[in-house]
Amino acid sequence: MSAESGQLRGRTAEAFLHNPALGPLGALVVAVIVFGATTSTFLTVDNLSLVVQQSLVVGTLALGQTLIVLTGGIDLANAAIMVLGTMLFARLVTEGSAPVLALMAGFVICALLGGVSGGLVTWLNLPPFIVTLGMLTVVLAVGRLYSQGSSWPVTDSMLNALGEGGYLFGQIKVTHGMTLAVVMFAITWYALTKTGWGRHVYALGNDPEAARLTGIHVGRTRFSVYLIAGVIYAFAAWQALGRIPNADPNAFQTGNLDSITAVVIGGTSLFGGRGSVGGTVVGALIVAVLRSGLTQAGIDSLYQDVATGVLVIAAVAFDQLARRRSR
Amino acid sequence: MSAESGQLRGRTAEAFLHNPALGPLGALVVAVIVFGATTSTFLTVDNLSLVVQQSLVVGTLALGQTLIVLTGGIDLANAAIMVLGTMLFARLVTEGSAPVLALMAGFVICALLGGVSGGLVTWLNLPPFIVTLGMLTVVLAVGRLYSQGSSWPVTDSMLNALGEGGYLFGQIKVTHGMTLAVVMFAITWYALTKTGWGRHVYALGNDPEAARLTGIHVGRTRFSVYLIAGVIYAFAAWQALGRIPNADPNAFQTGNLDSITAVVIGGTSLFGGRGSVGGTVVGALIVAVLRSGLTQAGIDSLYQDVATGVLVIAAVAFDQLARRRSR
Amino acid sequence: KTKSGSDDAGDKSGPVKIGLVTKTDTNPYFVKLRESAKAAAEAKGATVIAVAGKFDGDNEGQVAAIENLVQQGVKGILITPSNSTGILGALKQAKEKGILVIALDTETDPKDAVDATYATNNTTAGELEGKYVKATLGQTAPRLLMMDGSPGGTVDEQRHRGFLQGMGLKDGDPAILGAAPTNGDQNKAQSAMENLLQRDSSVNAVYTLNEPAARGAVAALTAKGLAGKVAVGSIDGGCQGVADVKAGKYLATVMQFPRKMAEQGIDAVVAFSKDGTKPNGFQDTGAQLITDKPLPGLDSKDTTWGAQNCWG
Amino acid sequence: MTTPALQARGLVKRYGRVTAIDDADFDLYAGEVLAVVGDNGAGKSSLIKALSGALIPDDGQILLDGQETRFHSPLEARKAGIETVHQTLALAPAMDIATNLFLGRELRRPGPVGSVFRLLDRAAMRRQAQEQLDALGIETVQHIGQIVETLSGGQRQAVAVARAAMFGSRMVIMDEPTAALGVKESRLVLDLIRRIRDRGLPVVLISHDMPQVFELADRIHVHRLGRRAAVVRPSDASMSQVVSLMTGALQIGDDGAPPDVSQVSLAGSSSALAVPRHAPRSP
Amino acid sequence: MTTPALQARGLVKRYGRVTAIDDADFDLYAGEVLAVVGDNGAGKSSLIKALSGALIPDDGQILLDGQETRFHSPLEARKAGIETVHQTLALAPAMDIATNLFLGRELRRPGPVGSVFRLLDRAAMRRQAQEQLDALGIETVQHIGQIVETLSGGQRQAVAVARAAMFGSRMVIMDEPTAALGVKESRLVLDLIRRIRDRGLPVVLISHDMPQVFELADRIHVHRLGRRAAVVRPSDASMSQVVSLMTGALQIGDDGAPPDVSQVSLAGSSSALAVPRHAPRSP
Ligand SMILES: Nc1ncnc2c1ncn2[C@@H]1O[C@H](COP(=O)(O)OP(=O)(O)OP(=O)(O)O)[C@@H](O)[C@H]1O
Ligand SMILES: Nc1ncnc2c1ncn2[C@@H]1O[C@H](COP(=O)(O)OP(=O)(O)OP(=O)(O)O)[C@@H](O)[C@H]1O
Ligand SMILES: [Mg+2]
Ligand SMILES: [Mg+2]
Repeated sequence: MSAESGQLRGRTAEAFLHNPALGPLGALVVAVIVFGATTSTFLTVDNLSLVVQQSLVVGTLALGQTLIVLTGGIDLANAAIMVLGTMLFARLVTEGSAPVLALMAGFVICALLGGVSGGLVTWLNLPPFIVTLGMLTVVLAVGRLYSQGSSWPVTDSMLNALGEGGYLFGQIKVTHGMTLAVVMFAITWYALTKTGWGRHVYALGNDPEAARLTGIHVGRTRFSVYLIAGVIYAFAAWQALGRIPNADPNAFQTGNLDSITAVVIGGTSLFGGRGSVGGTVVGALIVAVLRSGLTQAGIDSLYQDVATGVLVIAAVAFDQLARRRSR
Repeated sequence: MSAESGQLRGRTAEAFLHNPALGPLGALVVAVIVFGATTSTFLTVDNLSLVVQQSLVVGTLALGQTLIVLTGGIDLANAAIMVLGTMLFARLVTEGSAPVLALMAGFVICALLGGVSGGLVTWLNLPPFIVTLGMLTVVLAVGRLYSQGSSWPVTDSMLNALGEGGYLFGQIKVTHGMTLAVVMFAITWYALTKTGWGRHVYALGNDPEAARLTGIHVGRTRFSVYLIAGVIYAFAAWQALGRIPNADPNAFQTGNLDSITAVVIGGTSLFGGRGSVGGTVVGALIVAVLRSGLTQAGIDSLYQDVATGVLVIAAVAFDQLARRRSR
Repeated sequence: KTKSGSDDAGDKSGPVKIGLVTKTDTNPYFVKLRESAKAAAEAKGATVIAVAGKFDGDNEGQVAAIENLVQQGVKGILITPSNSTGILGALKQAKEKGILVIALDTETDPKDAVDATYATNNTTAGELEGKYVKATLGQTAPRLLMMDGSPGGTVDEQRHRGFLQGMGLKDGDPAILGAAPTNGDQNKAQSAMENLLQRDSSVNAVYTLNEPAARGAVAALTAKGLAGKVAVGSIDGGCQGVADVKAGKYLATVMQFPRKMAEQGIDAVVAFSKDGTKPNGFQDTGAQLITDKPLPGLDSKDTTWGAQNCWG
Repeated sequence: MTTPALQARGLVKRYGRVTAIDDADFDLYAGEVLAVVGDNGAGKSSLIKALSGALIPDDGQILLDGQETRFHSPLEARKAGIETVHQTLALAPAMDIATNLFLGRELRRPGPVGSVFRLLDRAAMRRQAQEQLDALGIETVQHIGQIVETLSGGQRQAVAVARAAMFGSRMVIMDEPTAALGVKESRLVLDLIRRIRDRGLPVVLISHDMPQVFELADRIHVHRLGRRAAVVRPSDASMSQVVSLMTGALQIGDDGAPPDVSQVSLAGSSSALAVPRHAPRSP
Repeated sequence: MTTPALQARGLVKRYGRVTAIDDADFDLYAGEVLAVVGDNGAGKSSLIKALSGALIPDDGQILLDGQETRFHSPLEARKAGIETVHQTLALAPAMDIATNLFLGRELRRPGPVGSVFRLLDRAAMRRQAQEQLDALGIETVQHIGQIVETLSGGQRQAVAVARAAMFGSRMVIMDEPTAALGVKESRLVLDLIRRIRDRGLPVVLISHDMPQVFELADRIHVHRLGRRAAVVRPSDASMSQVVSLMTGALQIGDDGAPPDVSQVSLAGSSSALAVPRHAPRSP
């Protein structure tokens, strides 16, 4: 009995130690503690809520990116697709569509674009980097054309709902956007770890040839990942309008790199097949926390950049060193 | 005799067919022919020289990137390191250093930065994406601080030599920068294909564990790649001052993505171990050719983007389809 | 000197070709510039080839664009230089080929690197914003947050400097509580302002480099309950910006006139192609303070006027 | 003459200048263990890849119970009930044993949790996986959640064999299934093959281990230089004769004529065993 | 008593809860072929990985000609003249046969072209590679420039074996070198091993093929549950006895006492063969 529970504890500890998001999670906790101790303003309910809100859009983009990276791919177009999504929502509503229809149209187009990338990657067997790079240039240009050179403010309550609405959880302000993000991450986590589809996604990224030989629906699974990612980008677009009720063709130029960064900091391998959604949450939060905390500490933004760069490397290095010792 | 030469021809054809840069090369040739036929200004000696000059900086960055990608890594900081290099050259000379010393300082710093990335990747076993991302943020910020918020014009003849100096090869203007690029690509090609070091670089990217078990100097080789890439970035900085005699901390923000693009279009695998320097040349030229040709054809840059995106995908897709047929 | 393999500009018949090189394709401001130029050119029977850098600061992209336009055989080039010194070499070569080169929106340094400049004086624009904010504060000591562009950008620096002049402050003054680069992006501006406010919310004045940055800053201020208590100024004069001022989101903006720049530039090139007359010097296309709360001693127009004259 | 369960005629597969399958024929009858033997590089793996959909032949036809079939992917072959142990094992290295065993055929929880929410039945899969591995005598595997890339060579092979044995419903193809296995473990796999045959499923066994082949096989398909060189019954030929056939020291005429070494009675005992006389031949 | 060429005492390697090497000892004497046998997952590969620098043991010592040594990487072991064929083969899949054979030991052109410009002698490497492969009887390899990932399993293994045979200068360790090889090819590898021994180099041979082991080995090291269970001479024990030792059906006392099944004369004939009496044991 006690030996068994000991073994169980051993197993939990081991699974925990094998989780590559561990170092970054540690770093996140350390950063929160340090900023909490050194500034009076960081560890306030207000500020914590803000930090989460600031990472919502990139976090949602990173969720879709995680799926694609797990299959061994990469998506360079996610932020561009999202921006196009915001443009669609905003312009359609401004031109008189019902908000629900505008939302649906945006979701369909984003899914379609994801699906086109997925189709090219899956059935023409093209490198994801090239496909999504082409997609990026095309979607950016289309977004600019569609915007007619200006940004489109949005005042519809449905489109802004994610940022404006919300409720208090204890003292913390929880926006609908935060709730939605939690739900989306939870569903994706469930799908990836508790369903056959999720296992196929991992297998696919881990060794595509083995996955094919085992008789997995390799093509269908890969395609579904890009399609679902497209839908997730539409959610990111909705989140973006919640944060900023204005669709701007210029916005989120670093959104794509930021999303890949969140994925990779979270311990997901760019070679595919290894990683987790939980890691991505940590990755998305860590950058926002550093940015916020360093500002509270009164550090100029250029020095913030230096510190952020060093800290990100340090977080991952710490993880590696700890692992090496334990091996 | 004839059977042998037939076999030889067979072998050459096969090697040729196996070269993943083939599709893009075909696309490049087709693009040149099409633009030559449809515009009167594209296929002129002047313009061809210009197209090459326009791809020098990105091409040089992509050369260093190729080495790193071959080892299975990626360098997000290359353009930032190069920009810092231009700042060093320019500011040191402006503040009175001898140009030779300024050049040397720039080369040393770039090599050092490459070396630091390499060291972290090699000996702390950190993911190249994270290391070079950290490096990117740090170097960008340092470059901006060092620039004191303004750009530094350069008038020194040595620093500008690569763009200004040159000679006529037939009717084609060949700048020193073009000569230097050819020499650098040739040397790298030689090192990668004709020396043991080059084979180790490929083996490393191909299967790191196998490379380690065979008894290759895995660490030393990997580190050397990052170090050499750093030196190549310094050359890119010099090329950049030859093109534009002005060191601007805001320049080349897309230089990194452009360099990865050139590498990937050239058929080098982001998973490492497969690819070639020749492909990178094609990759670097193809974007410049499209840009120039479409401008000659009077197409606005917004539509150029759409066309470029589609054409890049098409080039690679064509390659894949041809291969599938021949399989 | 190398021989040109292509025909010299002007040898060909057909409409006058004019190259327009903007900083980016994305910014509504440059989109307006492009549209105005196209409209003006069409009216005069000329065609415009519009090309752009990929981002603000893309000197290499602009140089390549100029080179390609020169090859194409344009009669004149209108350019908004991404950096006042970065592209002089390419401009010089264009001029040597007999092409008329006009800077729009942003000056080159030295100014005679181009034949003429049609631009807003950005220092003046910044100064107007600064003076207005100062006047709003009245006797209250300023406590200022600054939403800058990107470090090292020419226009960004000029507006920043002008604003401080207008406020009567210097960089490093303790009255400046903080500053952050926003790249003129609303999202970045909002996050930056949120974080700065978390540190210190005693702010009473905000400089914003452009209207998207202003919108981001105001959103953060509103969330903090500071809307209306802080004097926020901006620059640009986009229609959305004017509407924001009208709606009282921020107090004032300084309008630029890209359409004027474009039209005057096109006119100059067309004139040059007809009879070879070259314009010269710096032509200020003006900067106009727009606000519904005019203050004594400051020339301003209201948002109704603004809505008629705005761009984008 | 009964229809073969699986039959191939005139299969060809070329890779550039290498011809991996060179006009090969193949017959597998219901309920038999057919051994496929041949030198390294003879094309055995390529042949069974073609039969299991892992490779699309350039030419030739495949007949399943007499019906012409085309497998465009391993998935299609698997759906037809053909289960294969590939020489490369085809395991996902970063995933654990149980996951690999059930990859593509995961068990879901009973009831709506499984059918609607698609929740996997992890416990059931682990339990069945453990049973299957135990049956193969792989006792050193310390827990079923071990990651495959950390397994020993033999353990890994056992996982692949266990998977095929578990799911084969029409026939099982095994490419050198005991190559990395120990003495005891090999023995258990041979027992397993017998049990599969006793269930009525035919088994294709590629092996270099002649004693094993002679012990187990009902017929031996000798592959040489990309094609079938002969088919013999273990009772009709000696090991050394089979080895001679493999290396080409002993030959059977291209027209299916009797072997040129007179004392060997090959392919003569029954029509099913004869080298097919009317196999289509492309030039 | 002569000093062993390679000796290990009390090696330990743990992976989380799995103990791959559990206080293992090892002795290899000059000029002998030492077979290492054991069940799947017994820890044979882990043991020879520790001996060849591919794995750094948690505990224990390794002695080379009586000198304590530590290999921090496979490179160091290779520099000491220890050449290893790993079970995973350790080939770079996207590179060709010749390149793989000479990986890390490329031949350069004679003269300054080679020493200064580091130009590889591609022709010489291809020629030697071809000779080496021919010696192993791998005739189906159609050209030496074929990419390794397109080779058949046996061809690939032959490349790995050829490499080790070519470069071993002090001893050669082979982990299941004939697992994927055909009958003829296996035979040639056995000949090769004999030739290596005749050159005076000791060979460690891991194999599951008992007849092979008994044919070739001078001594047999039986590995079980991560440690050496016994060392026997083929002449002193039968195959079934060795198999019983592997599976634990037959045991030798922990103190090196005679086996508990009396009729087996193990480890008794010479001190060199005895299970070491004074091996350090950690608790
Ligand atoms: N990296 C690792 N992590 C966890 N366990 C491991 C690792 N490497 C090996 N093992 C375990 O150590 C044990 C010994 O493995 P090893 O490969 O040495 O066995 P072996 O005797 O060579 O077996 P085989 O005959 O099947 O090749 C096995 O149970 C294996 O699962
Ligand atoms: N993708 C490929 N490209 C080129 N040649 C190939 C490819 N796949 C297999 N070959 C060649 O085809 C031939 C047959 O290979 P195959 O794997 O079928 O042999 P095998 O009989 O299974 O050998 P082994 O007993 O060694 O496993 C070999 O010469 C091999 O090199
Ligand atoms: Mg095979
Ligand atoms: Mg082993």
